Amino acid sequence: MSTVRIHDPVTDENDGVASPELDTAHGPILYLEDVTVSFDGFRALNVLSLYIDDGELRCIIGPNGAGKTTMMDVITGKTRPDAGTVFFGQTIDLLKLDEPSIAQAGIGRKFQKPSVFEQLTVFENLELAMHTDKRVWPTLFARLNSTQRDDIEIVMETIGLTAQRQERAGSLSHGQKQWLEIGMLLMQKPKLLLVDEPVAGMTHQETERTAELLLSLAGKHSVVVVEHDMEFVRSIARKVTVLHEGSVLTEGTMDEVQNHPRVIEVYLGD
Amino acid sequence: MGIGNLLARDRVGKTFLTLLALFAVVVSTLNLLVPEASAFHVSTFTVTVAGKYLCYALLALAVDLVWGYCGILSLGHGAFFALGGYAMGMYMMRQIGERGVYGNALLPDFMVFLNWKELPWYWLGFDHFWFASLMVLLVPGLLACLFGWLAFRSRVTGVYLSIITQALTYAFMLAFFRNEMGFGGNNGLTDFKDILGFNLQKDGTRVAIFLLSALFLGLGYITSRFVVESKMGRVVTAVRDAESRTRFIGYKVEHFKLWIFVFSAVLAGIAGALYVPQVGIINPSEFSPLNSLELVIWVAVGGRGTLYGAVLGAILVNYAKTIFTGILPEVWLFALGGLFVAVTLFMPDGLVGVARRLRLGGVR
Amino acid sequence: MSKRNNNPMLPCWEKPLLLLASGLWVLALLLAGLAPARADALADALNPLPTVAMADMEQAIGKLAQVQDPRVGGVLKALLEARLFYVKESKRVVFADPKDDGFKLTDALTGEALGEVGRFDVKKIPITNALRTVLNSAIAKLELTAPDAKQRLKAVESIIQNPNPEALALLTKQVGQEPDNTVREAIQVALSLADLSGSDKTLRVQAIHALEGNLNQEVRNRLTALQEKTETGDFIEPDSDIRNLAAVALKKIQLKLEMNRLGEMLFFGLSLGAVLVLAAIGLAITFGVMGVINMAHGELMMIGAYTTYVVQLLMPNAIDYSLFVAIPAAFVITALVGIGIERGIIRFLYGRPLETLLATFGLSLVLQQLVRSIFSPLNRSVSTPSWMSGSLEINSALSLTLNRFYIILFSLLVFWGLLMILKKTRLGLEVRAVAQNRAMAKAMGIRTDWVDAMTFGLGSGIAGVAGVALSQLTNVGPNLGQAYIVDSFMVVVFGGVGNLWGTLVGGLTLGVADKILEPYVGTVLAKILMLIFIILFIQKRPRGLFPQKGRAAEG
Amino acid sequence: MKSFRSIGNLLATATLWLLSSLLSTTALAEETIKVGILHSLSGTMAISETTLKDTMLMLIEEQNKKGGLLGKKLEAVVVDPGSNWPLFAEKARELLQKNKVAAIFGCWTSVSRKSVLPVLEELNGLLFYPVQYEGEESSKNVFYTGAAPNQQAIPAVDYLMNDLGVKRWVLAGTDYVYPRTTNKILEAYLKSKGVKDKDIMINYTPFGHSDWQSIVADIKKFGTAGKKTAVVSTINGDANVPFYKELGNQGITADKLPVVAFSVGEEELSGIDTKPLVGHLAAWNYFMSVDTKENAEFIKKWHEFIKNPKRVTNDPMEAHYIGFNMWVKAVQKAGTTDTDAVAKAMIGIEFPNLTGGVAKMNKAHHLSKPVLIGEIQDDGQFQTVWQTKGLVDGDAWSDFLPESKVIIADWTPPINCGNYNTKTKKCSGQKY
Repeated sequence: MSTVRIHDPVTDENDGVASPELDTAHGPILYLEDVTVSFDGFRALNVLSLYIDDGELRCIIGPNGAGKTTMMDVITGKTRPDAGTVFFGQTIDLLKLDEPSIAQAGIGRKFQKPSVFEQLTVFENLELAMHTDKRVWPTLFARLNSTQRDDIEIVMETIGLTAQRQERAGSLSHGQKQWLEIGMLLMQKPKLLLVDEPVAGMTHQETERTAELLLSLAGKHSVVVVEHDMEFVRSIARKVTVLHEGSVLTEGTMDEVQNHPRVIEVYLGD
Repeated sequence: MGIGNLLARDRVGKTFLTLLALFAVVVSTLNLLVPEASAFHVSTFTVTVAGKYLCYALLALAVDLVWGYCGILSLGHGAFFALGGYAMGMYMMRQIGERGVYGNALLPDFMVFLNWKELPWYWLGFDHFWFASLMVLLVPGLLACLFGWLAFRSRVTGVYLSIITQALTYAFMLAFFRNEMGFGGNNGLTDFKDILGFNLQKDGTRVAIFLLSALFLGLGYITSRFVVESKMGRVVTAVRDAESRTRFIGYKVEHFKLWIFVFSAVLAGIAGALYVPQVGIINPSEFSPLNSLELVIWVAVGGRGTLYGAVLGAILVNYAKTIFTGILPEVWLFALGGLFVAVTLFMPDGLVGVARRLRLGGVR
Repeated sequence: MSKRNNNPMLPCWEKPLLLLASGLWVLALLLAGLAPARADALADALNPLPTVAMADMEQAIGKLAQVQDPRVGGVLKALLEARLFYVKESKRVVFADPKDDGFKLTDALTGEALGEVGRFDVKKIPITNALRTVLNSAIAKLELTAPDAKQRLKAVESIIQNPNPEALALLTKQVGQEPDNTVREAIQVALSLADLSGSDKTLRVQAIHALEGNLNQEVRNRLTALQEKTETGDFIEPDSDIRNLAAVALKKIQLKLEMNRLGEMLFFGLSLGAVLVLAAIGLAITFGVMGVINMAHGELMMIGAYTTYVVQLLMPNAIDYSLFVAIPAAFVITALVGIGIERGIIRFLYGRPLETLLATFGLSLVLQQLVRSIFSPLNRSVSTPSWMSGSLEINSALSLTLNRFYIILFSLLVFWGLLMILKKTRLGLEVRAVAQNRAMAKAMGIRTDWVDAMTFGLGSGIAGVAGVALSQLTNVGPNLGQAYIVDSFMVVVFGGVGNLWGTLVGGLTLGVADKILEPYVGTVLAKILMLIFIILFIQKRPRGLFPQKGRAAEG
Repeated sequence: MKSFRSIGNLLATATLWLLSSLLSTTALAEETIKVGILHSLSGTMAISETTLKDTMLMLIEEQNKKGGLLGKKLEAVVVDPGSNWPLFAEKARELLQKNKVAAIFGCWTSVSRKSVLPVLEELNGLLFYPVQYEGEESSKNVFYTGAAPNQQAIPAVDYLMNDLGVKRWVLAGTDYVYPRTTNKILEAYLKSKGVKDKDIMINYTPFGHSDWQSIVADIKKFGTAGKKTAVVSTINGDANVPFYKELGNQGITADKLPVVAFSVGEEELSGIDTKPLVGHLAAWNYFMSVDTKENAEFIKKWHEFIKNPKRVTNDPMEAHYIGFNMWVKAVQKAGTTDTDAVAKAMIGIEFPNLTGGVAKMNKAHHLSKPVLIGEIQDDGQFQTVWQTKGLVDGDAWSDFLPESKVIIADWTPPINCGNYNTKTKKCSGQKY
């Protein structure tokens, strides 16, 4: 296995697709302020505030029920908060957009449970995810041009599924599905990647490769990783946020966080 | 992309289209050119029945498109079919003109005896064939658009969607049964005389409509194939399998669903418009929820998500119906009901699925 | 009320009756004078009946009614109830009661039992509607002194409808000694109405005051008649005081009527709603709890209704109790059928709701045809027990039909029972557990297979019970189920899947709304509007009136 | 994918099979006279129509026992249009084109007749239609053996008005063409008799209506306003049971407010608990209870044929009985089964009714028959309470509707037209 080659979205913006202008002049690419979500009286998010900087790689940890997935849901438009504001850059109010618009604005998400289109081939999965005009009529008459084909080829190589290009996604192994989903994420050319437990069910080697990939992405993209695997988090993390009962318990480097008395209490206290 | 290119990957489709063309040519030749006394003569009865089957096949195609590919189980497609039929029926009603029993050039007979004084506004324009044809496309299309927009926007899916489509067609049935609606109530529209000046009772006209049905079935098949082979086809398949995932990669799912729903409704409308001149009557029972359910079964029997399966299912089930109701009317419902159960339990992919399995089994 | 007017001025349409009655009266007096022997008089009047022509029947009955004999009432009633026959050969008039395939006869004059005869040996003495009216008023007069207050009340009401001087004279005599309040009030109304028709202004004014706010239909008609004009535009009633007084009285009555009308509408709505709830609640279980779309639900109701029919066939002499047998029988039978369906078909299709829909639809066709083959395609006749016929009279303008009333009660009872089963029993607990998290329930040792079968059986059993109720309202035939299936789905979807309270509130709301709309837009449009409303409502609240909340609901 | 080839094969075989089976439809050698029976044996109308199919089979069997017709045996061709209106047209075409039947006996609902009509006219076939209907039609190819409105509705109203003194009228019907037309004719007729608008209440309900509470309450309110009131019911089929049940429960009895029905016969009553109905009325041309020799014989034969002594007979059965026998006589008279010759011979043919008297086929292709009014008894039978003095000519075009007043039907020369406008002297809408 060679080094991971990444198709570079920042330098490759000539695909002619207009998305809302992202303004990150003042630093953070994502603002969550005082976000509250409750289900049947249970507060999944409790006045949560969180900022992600442009180009940052952030890891988010927390015990079960801390609100990690709900937070992702709020950012990607699946769940509407009861209160609070969520901005993408300075200008894009995510609460006013639906899921597809958020995706088109440049936020990609990888789910905890690998979710690919099982009836479609690997190639078709990537083709669908590709950053392009995703309105109805253009889709009906869409044909792949050579650049786009090349893009797909590159990503397939990146995720190591070139040989399986015509196989149905449903027949892939668990790890391959994880990779395919990451590949789809790359095809979307997002500015912010939300990655939910990327290495669950992966072999040690695959985990390493994933870490490598995520690290190489950071800088040009902002990446938010939610993960339980502490070793993995340690291997990639620069800054770690701990969520507990729907709000931020603490933030800092891995060492700072691990020595924080409240964190120890939360993780071990039960 | 040329048709040949499109069909290159669809060999069954190619076979089907060839057979369809052959069938159309043979039937019409044997009807028009072979003398009636000959053993090879095909009676007009047969032509009409065959034409009816082709309309059903087109309707089944429309259902397969939304159900088989997009996962929308519509239990109200009969409504689009009937609306297309009514639009064509209204044109043919207006063509009767003074030849109605009351000799009233301004109003259809049923309006005369219900004491209507003038033609209601929604009948205006149906004197013209182009207008009626436009309405055949527009009315089902707009209804599907309105209904789909409301339903898909608020993410009504699965069973709920099926049930409210059923409510939709049921509401239409009740409405069209009302005589005040101005569509002839229970008797519907009937006693058609001619279409575009051609006498509907002439064999030539009948064969022409039969050929048109075959043509539209062929065209419907090719366009549907184009749609499902396009990237859109892959998007709707994605929607069927993982709707919310499709949203997260940036597709406005409700727009795609709406588009395919409307397209399918228009196909159903065309099928209805071709059906009515061949059977000679359109009545509110076409809106009955039972009809819509039955046509879903045609698709299931043939095999959904294949297009040709729907065509096969529609023709076979209806042919069986003609045969069974002829010889054993009491058994027909047992057979049909049993078929429903058997298909869902034992052959979820329909006949096409069975054929595929046999084929694969043979190879092994 | 001492001074009475014995020659009331009746509206013109009553004159022929009056003439007829007085004519008969004179005739009767003559006859009474001529025939001293009472028994013979009855025989004289009775014996010609078999041979008398239809046109002369009225006279013959009049004659019969005038005979002073205690047996006359029995004979007249028998005639009214179509129990009065004659033996074809001897022309002897008899009472006939059906027995097996023939009749048991009793001599009408002597009361002597005459044994049993075949169906074709006797012939019924025919009567028509016109004669029924005559009979009713003749019986009314006789029953004015009956010991039972209810019979007396009926008699008085009949006189209010068809007043004649002779009967009014009887009433005047009776009013002082009448022990029952209701009957006395009715008599007062009759007398006041007679006063109103008189010519004495004081009496008439008194009468109007006495009738103020009275809801009796006849009172309203008479007061309305006072306001009417002739063809030429003059008032029929010349006295403007009387007219104005009557108008005031009428207005008060109208106001009361409006209130009653509202009550009636509510009752109609609730009863329609109760039927919807009954039809939908079984579905709420199978659809809501198990996620199974059971299109054969209507046919399960049909089986329940046919069970009622069979039960009645088996106990023809105890129709009144038949429902108490039919309800448990229908529950057990349909529950078994339901369990059969679940084990045979549904269990292979869990997690594929759309396919359960198709399979059960196929099943519904099979069940329908099965019923056609067994019971013939004709509708079957199910009798209504006597305690369910008729109506509960709140006042003269508002009466609640008993069958509907019981069905409302019954549906509430079924609802409550179901709620208790789900809340209080082990089965209920397991059902809820499986509904919420199948895998977890299984892990905890719940036999999900068994719970599924029982749940489906429970839902089906309830459908069967609903069928028993429907058999009292509508046709028992192969199409019974189809008529209700769309409606029941609407109720469940509107109320919110997985929530029994939603079904109850949803069903009752739809019922009442339908009945409120009906007078304005007619039945069909009301129904269409309800359907459109539900379609739009689902867009707004895709999970119904009472949605299941939380993350579990999102999957 | 190789598997596709097999599906292609499947499709091909299916199509060929279909084609070949459709081709093999040529008629066999003709040794019998074929009679088509076009009644629904499945679906919603099967309830009523199956009986008529059996009646026809019985009549044909009878005729064959008598030696057939023109020296040939009769052969019944039974098809099932399954209560599906387009299918009626298709099956009629099948009967005429494929089976070459000499005549068709069939249809029940108006819409099924309307659906068949163009096919009959195109292929020049004969239809005998046995059910009471709304009139406003007379086709060269159809003989209407059921009652026209003037043979059922108008006599019934006359009876109520004259004999029962009814002054106020409720016209209640199912919302389709028969009740609509009948009620329109009755409304015009009542107004011509001086009945005012406020004394007529018209109400329409959908097919299979089951919740009659409000309507019956309205009728009750309307009926207790002081004048004698009657309900003229054209309520159809399944809606009747809940209607009568609700009447009974709300205390509306026949002596207070009689209901006269045109769609409730013996067969329908056999599925109803008749106790609450006793005394309500129906108008027909035939009652099973009528005491004549012919009727007794007919009932006996019917019971023998159907092997069930409890089965009832009804008006449409008599209509088929008369229609079939008239057709037999006409074929004998014409000496051929040729449509035009038989149609010509039909006019003026007479045949004894089961209820006494002789029915006659008149020039408008409608029968002249007596009209009977009966009261429902608790045994599900009717007791005749009134009867027209002589025969009533079936009137295809009502004299009480402004548009049809000027139209007459006369299938004899020189008019030879089903809808001849006596004012304009024109025959409209005919193709011959």
